[in-house]
Amino acid sequence: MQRIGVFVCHCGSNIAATVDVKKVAEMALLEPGVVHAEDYQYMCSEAGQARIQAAIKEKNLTGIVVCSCSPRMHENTFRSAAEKAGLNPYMVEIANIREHCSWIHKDMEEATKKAVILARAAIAKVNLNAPLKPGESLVTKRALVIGGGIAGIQTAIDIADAGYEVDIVEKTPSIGGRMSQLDKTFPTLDCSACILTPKMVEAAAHEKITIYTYSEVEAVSGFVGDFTVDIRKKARYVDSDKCTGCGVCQEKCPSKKSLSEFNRGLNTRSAIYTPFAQAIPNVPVIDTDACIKMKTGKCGICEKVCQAGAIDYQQKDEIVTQKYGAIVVATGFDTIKLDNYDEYAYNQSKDVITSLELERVMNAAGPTKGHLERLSDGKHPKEIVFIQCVGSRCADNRGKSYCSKICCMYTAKHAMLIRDKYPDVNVTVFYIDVRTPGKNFDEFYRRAVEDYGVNYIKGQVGKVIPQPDGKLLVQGADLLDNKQILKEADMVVLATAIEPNPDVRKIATMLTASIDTNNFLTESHAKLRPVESPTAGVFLSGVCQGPKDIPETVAQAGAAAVKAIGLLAKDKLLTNPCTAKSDQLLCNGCSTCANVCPYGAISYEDIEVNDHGIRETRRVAVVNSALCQGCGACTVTCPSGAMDLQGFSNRQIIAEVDAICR
Amino acid sequence: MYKIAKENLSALFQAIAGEQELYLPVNNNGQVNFAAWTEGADVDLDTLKSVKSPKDAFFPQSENLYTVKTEDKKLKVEPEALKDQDFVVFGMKACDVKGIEVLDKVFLVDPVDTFYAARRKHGTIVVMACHEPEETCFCKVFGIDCADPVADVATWMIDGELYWKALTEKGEALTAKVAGLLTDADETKVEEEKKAIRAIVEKLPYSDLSLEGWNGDVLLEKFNSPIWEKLYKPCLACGTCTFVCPTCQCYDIKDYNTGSGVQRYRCWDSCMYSDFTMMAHGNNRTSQMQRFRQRFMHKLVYFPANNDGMYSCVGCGRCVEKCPSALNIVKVVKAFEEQGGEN
Amino acid sequence: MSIENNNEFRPKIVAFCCNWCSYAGADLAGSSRLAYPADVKIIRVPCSCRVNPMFILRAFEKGADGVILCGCHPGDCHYTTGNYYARRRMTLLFSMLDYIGVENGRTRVEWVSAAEGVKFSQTMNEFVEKIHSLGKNVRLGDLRCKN
Amino acid sequence: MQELVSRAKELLANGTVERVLGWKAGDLPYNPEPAYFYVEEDFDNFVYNGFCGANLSKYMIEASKMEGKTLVFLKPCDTYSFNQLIKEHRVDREKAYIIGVGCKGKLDIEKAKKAGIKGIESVAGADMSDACDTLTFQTIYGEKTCAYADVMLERCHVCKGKEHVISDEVIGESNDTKDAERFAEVEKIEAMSPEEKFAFFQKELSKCIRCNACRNVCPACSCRKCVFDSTKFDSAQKANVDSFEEKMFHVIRAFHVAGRCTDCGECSRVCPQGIPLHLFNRKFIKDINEFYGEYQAGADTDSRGPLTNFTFDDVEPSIVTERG
Repeated sequence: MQRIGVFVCHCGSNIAATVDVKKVAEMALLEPGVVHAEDYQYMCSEAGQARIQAAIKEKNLTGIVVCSCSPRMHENTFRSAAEKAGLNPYMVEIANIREHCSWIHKDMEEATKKAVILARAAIAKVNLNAPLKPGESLVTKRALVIGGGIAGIQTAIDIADAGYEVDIVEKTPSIGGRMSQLDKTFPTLDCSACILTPKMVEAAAHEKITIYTYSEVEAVSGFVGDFTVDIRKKARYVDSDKCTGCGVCQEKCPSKKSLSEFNRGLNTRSAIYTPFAQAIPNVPVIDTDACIKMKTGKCGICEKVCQAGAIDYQQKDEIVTQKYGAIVVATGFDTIKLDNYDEYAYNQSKDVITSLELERVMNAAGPTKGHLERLSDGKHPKEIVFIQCVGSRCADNRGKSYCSKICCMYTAKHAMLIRDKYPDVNVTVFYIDVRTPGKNFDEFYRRAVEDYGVNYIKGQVGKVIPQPDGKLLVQGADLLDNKQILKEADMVVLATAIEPNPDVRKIATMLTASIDTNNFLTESHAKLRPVESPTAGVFLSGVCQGPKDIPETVAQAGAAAVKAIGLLAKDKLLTNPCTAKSDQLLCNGCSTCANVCPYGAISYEDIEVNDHGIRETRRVAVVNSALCQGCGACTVTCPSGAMDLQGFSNRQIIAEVDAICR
Repeated sequence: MYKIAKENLSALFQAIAGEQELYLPVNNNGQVNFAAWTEGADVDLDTLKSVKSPKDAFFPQSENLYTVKTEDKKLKVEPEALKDQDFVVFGMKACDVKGIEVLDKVFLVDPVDTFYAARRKHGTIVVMACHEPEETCFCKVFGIDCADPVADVATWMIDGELYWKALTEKGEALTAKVAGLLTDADETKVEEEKKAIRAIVEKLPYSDLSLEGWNGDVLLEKFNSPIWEKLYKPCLACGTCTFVCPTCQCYDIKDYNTGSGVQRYRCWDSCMYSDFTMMAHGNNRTSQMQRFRQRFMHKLVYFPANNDGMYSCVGCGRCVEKCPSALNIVKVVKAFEEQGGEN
Repeated sequence: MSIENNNEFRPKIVAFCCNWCSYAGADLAGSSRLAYPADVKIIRVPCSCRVNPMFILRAFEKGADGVILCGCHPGDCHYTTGNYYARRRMTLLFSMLDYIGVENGRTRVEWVSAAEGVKFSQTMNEFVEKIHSLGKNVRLGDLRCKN
Repeated sequence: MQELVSRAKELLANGTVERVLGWKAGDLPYNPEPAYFYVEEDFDNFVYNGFCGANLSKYMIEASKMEGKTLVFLKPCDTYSFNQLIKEHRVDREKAYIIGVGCKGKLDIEKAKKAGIKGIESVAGADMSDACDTLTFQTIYGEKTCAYADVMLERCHVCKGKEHVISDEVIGESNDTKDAERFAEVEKIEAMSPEEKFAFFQKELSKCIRCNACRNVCPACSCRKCVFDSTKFDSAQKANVDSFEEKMFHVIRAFHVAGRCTDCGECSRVCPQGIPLHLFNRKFIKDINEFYGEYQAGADTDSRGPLTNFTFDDVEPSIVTERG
């Protein structure tokens, strides 16, 4: 039987003016388990807390109820007061007789009656409370960043600068990501490579950063502070330690017909290749699908020409297992496939390209060496049409429902750059809306229209029809003038929607991080915890969480880093003790609870049980209290009632219900 | 010997119910069970067996024992009043009556169960002969004559007339109360009916069931038989057999929290349930085989061993009809018979 | 609402509120002094998904006249998905109660954010009024609790 | 039936299975019981006919704990239960050799008895080799016949079909016995006024004797310890003392199996008081279908059940009130 003390707060006149606090204390004394009740002006004051502590000691209280303001205000105050007096903080319950009673009722008798019932419910609950102790788990002081684009690089540098080890895992042969494919960046028009490359070098040179390129996360286990990750380092067939990055192998490689991923398939590369000149690491990989030696066993030219003797055809994939305290996902994006958009003739004409392809065309290191030309015939275009929102803001399910956010601005950038370099080229942009909510964004767009004479037409393009003469007939509508437009263009550029990297689904599953219907990773709270995944210890950086431009990505990368640093700075984690717990003798092992757990906190183990003399091996649910956040979804879904939530147990809630209804 | 025409029965029931409570077989949504008579009740005397036996007239499925009320921090205990009004149970069958005899052996011996004793004292039983016994009946095995049942009043339904014969003082008293509705009758037709019923009973498939060898002397031999391990397998551990049985007498005592106190009540329990006789340390029977064995050992071995050979089965056949897995006491007895040579 | 008339029906109403949104919404209603009848008593739960249908039946068993469950708006759950499960469970439970003849106004789910003090108060006022119009709960209680 | 026996003997003999789970002839013409068969002689009283209604899936929970494989005979509707049990990790697929057996509709002897057939000595017309259109009873009180369909279990009138959703092999033909709409009864109740609904269920449920047969036969109710037997929930009751409890029991039970119930109809088959318990489960199934899209529990072994799933735009609970 508990020995419960009840403390009724006047809160000055906030409570006492409407609730007869003496009566509440008097009635509380009649409840089972209550051995002490008193009222006081301000329970939360030093003096009030001292009274509580004195009563705990003098009367050997095993639990207390404070009838006061909302637990959201002072639950922690009273918990720590109780703890200082030697009482387990989870033996404290609050009856909210201010916000839920005195402040909303005028009649003293009525408010007092209600306060008595609220106190009774809290007493009924505390009668069933059990001391709870936060668990502790050690933190591995190392972070993993999945994805080596600008988001991943920035997060890694920030974490490393704080003094923690960071590993970057990048799927492709080089870090750099999408940003390395861009030519210029809005709204300042500075060269993408010029600002990215130093970051890449910084990351590579940082003593705290280890970069695993051409590698993928294979398996993740563990939980916040203590993840264990298997990283598959795919065989490069080039020894990174020996390679000097001279590039002779690429020059001499006879197999040069593979489409360049980096240049979006607009030109070709050799079978042994680095994706681009500034690649980090500057160590090539052998594409086994294209390599003649790999396919036929004959050739071996690269091996012969390599002075460093770095070529190793026998190299095997390698699994690196590493422990981490925090994981940041920075898997980025790709443009959507345009198979559903036949009307824009993307697959029919080489001169219909995506914006990202245009970036490569405009880039001096790109397939046209930076000359604006039609990819079909190499001719200089005179008339370019940009089509906005291709696959974005799509009402049907051909494309994406969301706004890709960056297209308005990069189209303005493209238009401006073209008009600047080639004043003879006419640029027309078909748009639904122009969205420019960013620092200097609208000014930038207005310059495109006003200073550079870009022709913006509000309206959608219905069809792009390749003409026999190689021109492209664009059928569109001008909604402002309410007329149909037919325009002959030499090139059409599609502002293609972006979507999360398709691999993110696999990664999210491994991390048990939740993912939305568009494959964006879900943040823990849309407003208040935008860089944290609901899975503790997993943070989100860049476009994997939602469409973003570069400055936003970098800002979020920094934010994610700070969150990770905050975690790594701790030696131990205290875990919320109000977690779910499975009664192994009742558990059916049916897996229903794991299905609804948003944190992946429930796993199953085959354990030996002794159920009243029946010894058998049973599959039972085990809750990892470091991962469990205490929502209780599992407790309701459990058919046998094996799963219960500590601090909000079935019996406790039922006791409150009973107390209120009696 | 009296008689009354079937169409006048409702007048008879009304007359009895005017003075005291009357329980009789009533059809509720297609199922016949004993229930208190009310005006317009769909009384069904043609269905041979009520789903539940009428034992709840004397030993209800659940009944309050006492109530505890909280007043401030004090407790007030209010015992439940004992039955102090007379009542009539009409339409029980010979086997049901025998079932009450079995219950008497449990509840009326020292320490007497006062709740049960009060009901027995105030209850008058009107028994009916079984006009058309069924293939699931085996009362004959227990020496019961369903053609000539014995209780306070015995009745026979013959060609639309109910023949009525008081056999005890209670029966005489009840007869006196409704005498105005009864007319004199001779016993010829009743004797013919008895013969006819007995002839049918002879033909019933279970009537030749032998209980030879079932008594207290064979306790360990039966208990340790490997047959149980085979027999129990289909058992679902439900309580159907127990709850339809006229002789099962186990109950559990529980408290119900009313918010302002506690009601202590007892309710039927079933030895088939996994939490039967659950104690602080657990159960003394941990497997369904053990629980299954308990039920039949109790009926056919332990009970007769303690009650001068009286089995606590009366052959009503309700478990035969209702077991979801088609298990029953007859199959158990037969299984032992078949394996007899091997044991 | 007056309590002068002692014979007036005063319903017992249990409100389950999730800790993160609706309980805070109720707090806001309080600090904004937005009155609603004292018949409503709030039980704090971590999330709407913690509310077992058994709790709701239990409340009715013990004499409640109405039960309301408040949680974060869909999409805003502190635990990301809890209220989605709660929504399905409650939809099915309420439908079943309706099916067995319990007046369907006795149960309700409302999504109330921490900023919606006004909505919380309005919802409670409406709900109490609804229970008043339905009268005492006689179909889903245990008689033993009624004396 | 002979084919079933010879195939079972073969699989026993060649060591594929350790035991066979089937039905054993009873001591009356209509009460076969689920039974294990271990050796050739055991099959002397093997039976498979219209009275073998019992769904053997649930027995496989125990059989999964035994050494080696168990051959189990499953009717088309039973296979849904088996699949659902796989999904819930309650049975081990590797421990089962499933022979899907044909089904021509299963019988409810109670229906024959209710029609006045008593003193039954033998029944003809219920074997799998029969056409299964007429039943002939030899009784102490003379010969009686009735239409097969009139004695069929409720579930067979709304049969889910002849397909076995899981099996290692299939033996025997099935009849299409569906002659009623699955949700017709539910719709009828839905159309009632609240007062009528209340009266309807009050009347039906007042018959309940809490024998737990419905629960214990239910393949979805496979909890090691039911919440109603556990003191943890403060819900443990052994008898209905008050009309509330029977409602509580049946509503909670239906809720616990909602989204998991395959509508196998065992609960209604075994209820000694003839309570149409399937009306609870089927109401949930109907609601789930209407609110969240068609779902058949046990149709597969890996999809998410409707109560462990959601979409962002699910209907709100207020739909219940709005529906009127």
